[in-house]
Amino acid sequence: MAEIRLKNVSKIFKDEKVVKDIDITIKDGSFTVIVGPSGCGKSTTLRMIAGLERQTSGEIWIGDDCVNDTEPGKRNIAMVFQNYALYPTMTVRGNIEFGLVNKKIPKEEREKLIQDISEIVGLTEYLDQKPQNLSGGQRQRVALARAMVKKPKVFILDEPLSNLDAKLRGQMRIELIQLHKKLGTTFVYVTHDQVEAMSMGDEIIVLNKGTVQQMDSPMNVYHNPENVFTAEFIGTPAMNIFAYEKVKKHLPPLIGNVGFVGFRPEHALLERMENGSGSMFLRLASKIITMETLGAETIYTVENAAGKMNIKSFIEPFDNIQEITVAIPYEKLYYFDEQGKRNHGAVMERLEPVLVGGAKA
Amino acid sequence: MAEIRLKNVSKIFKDEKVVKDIDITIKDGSFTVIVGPSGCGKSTTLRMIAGLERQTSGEIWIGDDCVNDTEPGKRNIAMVFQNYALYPTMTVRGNIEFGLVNKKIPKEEREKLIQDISEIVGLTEYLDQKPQNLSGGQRQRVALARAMVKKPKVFILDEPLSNLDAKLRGQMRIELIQLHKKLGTTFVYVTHDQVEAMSMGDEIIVLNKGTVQQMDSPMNVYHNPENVFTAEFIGTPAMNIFAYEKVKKHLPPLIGNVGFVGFRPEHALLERMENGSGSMFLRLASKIITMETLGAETIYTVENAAGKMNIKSFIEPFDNIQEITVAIPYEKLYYFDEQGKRNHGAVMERLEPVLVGGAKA
Amino acid sequence: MTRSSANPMTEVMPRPKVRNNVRSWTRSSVRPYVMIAPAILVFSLFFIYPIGYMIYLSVLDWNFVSPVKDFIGLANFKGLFQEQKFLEVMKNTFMYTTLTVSLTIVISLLISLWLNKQGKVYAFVQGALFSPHIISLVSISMLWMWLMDSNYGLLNWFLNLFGISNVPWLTSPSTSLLSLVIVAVWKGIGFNALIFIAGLQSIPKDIYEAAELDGTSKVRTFFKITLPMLSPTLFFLTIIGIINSFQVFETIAIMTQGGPLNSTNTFVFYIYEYSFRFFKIGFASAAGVVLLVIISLMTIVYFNILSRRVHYQ
Amino acid sequence: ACQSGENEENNGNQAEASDNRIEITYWYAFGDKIGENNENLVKMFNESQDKIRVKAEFQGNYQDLHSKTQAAFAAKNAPEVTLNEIASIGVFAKSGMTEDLTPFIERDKVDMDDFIPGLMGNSYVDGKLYGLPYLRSTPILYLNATMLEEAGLDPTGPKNWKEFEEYARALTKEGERVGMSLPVDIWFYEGLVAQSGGQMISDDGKKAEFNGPAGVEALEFWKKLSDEGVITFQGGEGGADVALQDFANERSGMRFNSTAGLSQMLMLAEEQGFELNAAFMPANDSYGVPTGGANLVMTAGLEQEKKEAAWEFIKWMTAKEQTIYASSYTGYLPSRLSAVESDEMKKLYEEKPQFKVAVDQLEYARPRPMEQAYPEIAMILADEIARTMLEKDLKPQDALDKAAEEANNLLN
Amino acid sequence: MKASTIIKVINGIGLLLVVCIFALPFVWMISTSFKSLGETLTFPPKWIPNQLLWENFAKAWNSGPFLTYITNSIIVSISILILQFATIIPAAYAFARYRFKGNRFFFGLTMITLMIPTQLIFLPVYLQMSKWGLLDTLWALILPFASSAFGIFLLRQTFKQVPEELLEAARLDGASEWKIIFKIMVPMAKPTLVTFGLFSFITHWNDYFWPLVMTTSDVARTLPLGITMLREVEGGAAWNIIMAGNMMLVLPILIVFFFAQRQIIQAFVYTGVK
Ligand SMILES: Nc1ncnc2c1ncn2[C@@H]1O[C@H](COP(=O)(O)OP(=O)(O)OP(=O)(O)O)[C@@H](O)[C@H]1O
Ligand SMILES: Nc1ncnc2c1ncn2[C@@H]1O[C@H](COP(=O)(O)OP(=O)(O)OP(=O)(O)O)[C@@H](O)[C@H]1O
Ligand SMILES: [Mg+2]
Ligand SMILES: [Mg+2]
Repeated sequence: MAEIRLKNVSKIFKDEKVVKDIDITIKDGSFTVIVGPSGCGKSTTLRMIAGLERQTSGEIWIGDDCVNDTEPGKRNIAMVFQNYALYPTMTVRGNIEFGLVNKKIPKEEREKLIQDISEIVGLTEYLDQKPQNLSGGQRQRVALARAMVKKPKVFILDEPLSNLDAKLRGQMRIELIQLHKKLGTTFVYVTHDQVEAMSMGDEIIVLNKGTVQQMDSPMNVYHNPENVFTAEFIGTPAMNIFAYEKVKKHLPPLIGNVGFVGFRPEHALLERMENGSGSMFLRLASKIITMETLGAETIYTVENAAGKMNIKSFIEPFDNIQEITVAIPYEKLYYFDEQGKRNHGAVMERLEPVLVGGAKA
Repeated sequence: MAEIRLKNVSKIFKDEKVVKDIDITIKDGSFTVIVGPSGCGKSTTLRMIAGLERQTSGEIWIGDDCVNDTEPGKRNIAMVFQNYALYPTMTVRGNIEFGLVNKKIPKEEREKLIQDISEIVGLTEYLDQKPQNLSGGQRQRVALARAMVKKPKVFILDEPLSNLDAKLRGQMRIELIQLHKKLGTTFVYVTHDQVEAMSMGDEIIVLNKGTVQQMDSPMNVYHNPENVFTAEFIGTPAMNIFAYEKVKKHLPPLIGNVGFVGFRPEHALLERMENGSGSMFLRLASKIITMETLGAETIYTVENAAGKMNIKSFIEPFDNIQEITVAIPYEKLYYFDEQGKRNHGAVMERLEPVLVGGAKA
Repeated sequence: MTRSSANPMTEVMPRPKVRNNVRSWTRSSVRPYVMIAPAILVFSLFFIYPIGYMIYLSVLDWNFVSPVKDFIGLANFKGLFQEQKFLEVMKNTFMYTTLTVSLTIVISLLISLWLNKQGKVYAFVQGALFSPHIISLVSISMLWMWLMDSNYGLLNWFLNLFGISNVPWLTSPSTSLLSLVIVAVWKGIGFNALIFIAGLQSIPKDIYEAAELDGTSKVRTFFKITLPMLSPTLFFLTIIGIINSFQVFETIAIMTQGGPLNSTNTFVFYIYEYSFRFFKIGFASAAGVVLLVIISLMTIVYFNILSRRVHYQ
Repeated sequence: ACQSGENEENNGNQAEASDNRIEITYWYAFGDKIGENNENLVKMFNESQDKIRVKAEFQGNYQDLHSKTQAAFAAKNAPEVTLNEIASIGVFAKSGMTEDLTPFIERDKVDMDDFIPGLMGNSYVDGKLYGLPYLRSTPILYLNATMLEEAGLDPTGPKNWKEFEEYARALTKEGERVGMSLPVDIWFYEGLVAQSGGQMISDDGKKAEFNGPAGVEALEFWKKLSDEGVITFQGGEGGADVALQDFANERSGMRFNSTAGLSQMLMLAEEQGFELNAAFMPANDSYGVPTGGANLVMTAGLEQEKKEAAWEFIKWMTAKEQTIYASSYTGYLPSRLSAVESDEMKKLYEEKPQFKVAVDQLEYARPRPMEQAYPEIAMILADEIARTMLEKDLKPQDALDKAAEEANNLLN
Repeated sequence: MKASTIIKVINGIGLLLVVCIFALPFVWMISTSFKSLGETLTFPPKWIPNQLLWENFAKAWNSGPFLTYITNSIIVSISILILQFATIIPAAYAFARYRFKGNRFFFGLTMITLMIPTQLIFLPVYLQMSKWGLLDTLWALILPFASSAFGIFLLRQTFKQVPEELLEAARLDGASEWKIIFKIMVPMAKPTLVTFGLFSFITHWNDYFWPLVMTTSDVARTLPLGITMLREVEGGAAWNIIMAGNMMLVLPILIVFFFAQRQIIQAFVYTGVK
């Protein structure tokens, strides 16, 4: 168990700086999720922590040691790969045992460790199978067992569930959460999947183009994004963000530098044309373009003065209606400056200053 | 454009009957989605329609023709494969052109068709690239273009989006819906993905072990499942279903043969212990086991007399509360008989007969 | 956990670790050389050095045993290209190579398309097909020499059954090279077919299905899908075939000795004959150098084509 | 490494290992009977005295043997004693790989007159003796006596070219059999040239003479018969095998072949049920044949001790008794007159008179050319002869002139 | 229905024909090895000998120290195999997995040796061997083939296909490079290694030229030399004996092959010879 600190870590591939002066501390025992678009440097960051890639500059600390010059095998880190990277020629037992043998742990102790671990992950009866005879979920468990058995200080997981189908993914997600609780080890977890990020992490790191956009708890990242990137990246459908210019006339004057305004799809109300009145709402006359009904919820794509936007509604879908008014409560609006940075200080002039932004956390 | 009819179609592989007397009509111009667990015969059904596999018995009609003995190339069907099945040795242009050359369409016309199609799918600038130099989404588009350019009567798509990442999948989903609208051709679409099935199809066919469980509109399949299988299969988290026995004492007596009772996770209300009163609700005292916060919604896993169940809530998550009451409105309960078949006639004895089941469609 | 407490720790970092690391770094940069060293040593000692020696000999006039070694510059090369026989040898080598490689590849490709099926019968036939490959060229040469006997060979006996008169096979300059080609093709088909079958099996099935849905005829599917998909295999076999054909020796030494009328004399045999029957080491070495140049050119072309033209998944 | 007891019967050379005998190596060509003969003789030699031990080693055919001797000489580990196919004696001697034996002959007063003179032609280079005849042969004419009789011919065979022509014609039945089936073999051609009174290469070794009248006459004779279809030439490496098969299957009535094959031919004839006769190659102006086989030679540059040992061995191998042994074991010619007259040989000749023919024919034996370039010339010439047979319009004179031109280039 | 049976029959006949074309010569070889000398010369040829002359085999066997030949053949082929594995595995790994200065150069060098006929280089090697006193020993037959360019080529392709994650997983498991090679890479390349092993074994088991040149006595001679010796007779070849000898050469390898055939196809499916 250990804290991980990256101090001004950068990585240059050829001429391209893919990780830019990252400076973060991953708390001991936390479940930290790294998210970000493809190619933003998530894997590279993980691989530098694991020692599979050497950082171009900066320092990496695990617990009290600077591991800059420590071989991967000596860092006391276990990694679970996207496609499991199981040794196909070894049995499940062999896979789990391999790291232990390298550590020169005596046979009896190994046996015991394997026994314990395979009970935990429910693989006891498959110990003598080859990985290719196992299902996706079972392989995933082997990968976990292989990582766990080494009792590492840090677990690193790079999109470990992305190759599983939806059902299994849900199941494994829960197992991983429970595993983390049980072990109390630091987990660093990369994913593409919103739901995974939100539901699993204590802490989310949003990465873009090699720089950290925000590092915070899931709720804060969702409700209190620090910039347009995070706001748009987290949440499905994404937060609707539009130029302030386009809605200026529908809003009371604002104090502060505001370039963009946003709101979450689920915070808007849809009203039939007629009853478009009442204050404290940003009201936009809109046209419904498409409507996706997903059982419990319906997602509308609408078009209005501010452009296209998604609205999420939990009420029965409207059929046959085209014209509609979208109403967003003022307190659910987010303000960003021209650079896309959140402007926490922006307030509406004519009202008593309220805390803008929907977040309470 | 054409209607597809399967008349008593079966398929036996070796000794196993993987498709069992399927008897369905896929409407002309519809977007029909086939869903079902892995190995239930989805691909086999599609492949029989396409002619890549011959049915063991039964007849397949496309439009007014029985195509039992028609070669795949002559059925006027285009197929998009899961892993695209692009010809890796040909350029994008070559891939799109290939079918046209087989049809002996003159060069000039081909050129024009390719030009048009590649504009539609946005591939114009990649026409001279090889598929392996394209991204997943672009490859997918090439596969679509190749299918579209033949102007087929029927489009068959076998999990065409499953290899794409979440973002791209969402985008392609919308593109496909629009494409279907534009072309008006019959689409038969296989997917594993709930969201795809619900949002894209006009019609959903739920398949299990080679038999059709239900064929209906997405809303009906969701709100009005015909049996336990469909009810559990459609919706995430799945409908909560439990033995009638376990909740019998919490419910007014029922008329009709009821084996199982179910409700959708989002239809339950969570109440603090104290205010557990009021009628017309099935109330179960429960313990919260896990809680997944997903931004706009929270999913609770609770345990109570009926077993474990998932509850979906759109209100702010409760923190630090363990004991809770789950309340499900009577009209949101679904009843099934012992065989798992929906019992539409089951009513509560002491109440005026209401239309049971939440569905209105 | 503040920054100020972290900085001193960096400074206290024990140095030995770093030194240890420097050593491991050097080890890792030397490691690939250590790994290739044994192989490269063997190649240098037994292939590269002899080649150098051969180049040295090619500018001498030497009979191999006499103490007199006259340096004569490029005279050997000049002599070589003035010699009718050498030109014939070049021609024979190219003819033999072209015919052998193309016939082997075409026939084995067709056969592999046919035999690319599962089942015991097919496994057996594939095995039978491959069996000539595992048998010593010495045995094969003896066997075929005898099968191709123009009067008493099984082959002519068989042709006679169909009313075809005797073919002179190895005994006439017009058929001798072709006869050697037949032997080489016969021997090579199994190996080639086996690799083609492997290649065919690695082509994804759904591509064929896509083509079927595109209404593609069998022939067109073959030329437009199968063949391009097989291009790496095709290329591999071509290059291996060319190498082997250039090196043909045993069949010639045993079956024809380069005759009749020099019609089956090829590079390697010619070189061997000149150095050991006619004691013209310098001359033979010059021919060896010419062969080496051709081979090197082929190697370069091979790598360039490989990296450019051939399709790889 | 891994010697097993298996080969003790073949190798007499691994007896008591650590005495102070002088070890020398002897390389020979050919296996089967010939190989056995070599091994047996060496064993006998090793047992006959206690100063020298010879190791006999098989090296393939003559070509292999020569190549390897040459390589071994360059690597300075050549065997002390080896065989030179007689046409190669000159090459080896002139390039300094073999030792002049003259001093030993003179010192030990070896009776050179006892060697059959016909066999000695190829033993001298520039007047010095470089080898002593060992397993030697000549081509002879094999006859299917049964067939000859059926055709109303004298089973003792044709005596001269004219008769040969008649025989060939008489034996030929179109599509069924021919008079003679033979490979394109310079050895036989050398015979025909000799019979016509010519020679292959001029005495000074500087000029080809086979395109002179004798050579042309020989080739014209062959071409005439070949064109007429009464003799057929078998091209290619397998030609000799085909000729043999033709003869065995009675598809030809006559055959030129080495005396070395006589035992095998007798066996075959018996199995095929015909009587085999042997005769001189027919005469033109006179009889005349080349000889074949190999001479024993000593490699050059040996230490004195080894030299002596090698000489002892060569002397012993070519002595009368051993000649008799080798001749009767292999069917090769005895090389000494005294051997021919010995009782053992006489007895053999009585039983199998065919063997005598070859010995008698030696009276007309000619040396083979020994120029360094001769192997190459022989090949060129063989090609031209084969071409003459194939191309109807090619004049023998032109073909031979062409070959001679190339040969002259090589000779100078 | 009928058309398909006809096709089946034609297919069957075709298969039979293929087997005949490729296997009949061996049947012929077997048949001949039992014939008498006269029978080998008869025309038209006989398929079944009048009587089975087992003594042909005895004769072939007794014509030389065949036990020595066989032992030598086995020692040479197997030693070459072992040495080749020992040298090509690390080399192929380095070529496939490391970037180092001269990578392309050394690989090019390796590929050139693939194309050099042994006839071109044996002379200097012979002289070297002689200098080292290794002529006429098994070393002279083994050492020059202690590595194989073809093997490195094939194996490199296979190693390249092993996903990088696997190696990283092993590194994180604390495995050394050598351990990675022998515990991860080699087992994964097993079909390729088996195939290469078989080819190498066939090549050196059958090799005629090299042993002919490098050996001068039976001590170090191999089976093919023993067999050709049967043919080197001035008078005329005895085909029955020769074929009997060849049978000894061919049979072991034929047996090995029939067991390894599946593996070979697999190996090429995996490497795709890419
Ligand atoms: N070994 C390498 N050599 C050169 N560039 C590399 C290498 N590895 C990664 N990159 C580049 O570095 C950038 C970041 O890659 P990285 O794999 O960290 O992205 P990622 O965030 O993990 O993306 P994904 O979500 O697709 O896995 C990419 O642009 C990639 O092309
Ligand atoms: N060619 C075949 N030979 C034998 N069995 C087959 C073949 N193709 C499919 N099957 C079997 O038929 C059943 C149905 O397969 P099918 O591919 O139609 O399932 P699916 O619903 O498409 O599954 P998935 O969602 O995994 O793609 C499976 O049990 C499968 O093993
Ligand atoms: Mg990544
Ligand atoms: Mg499927």
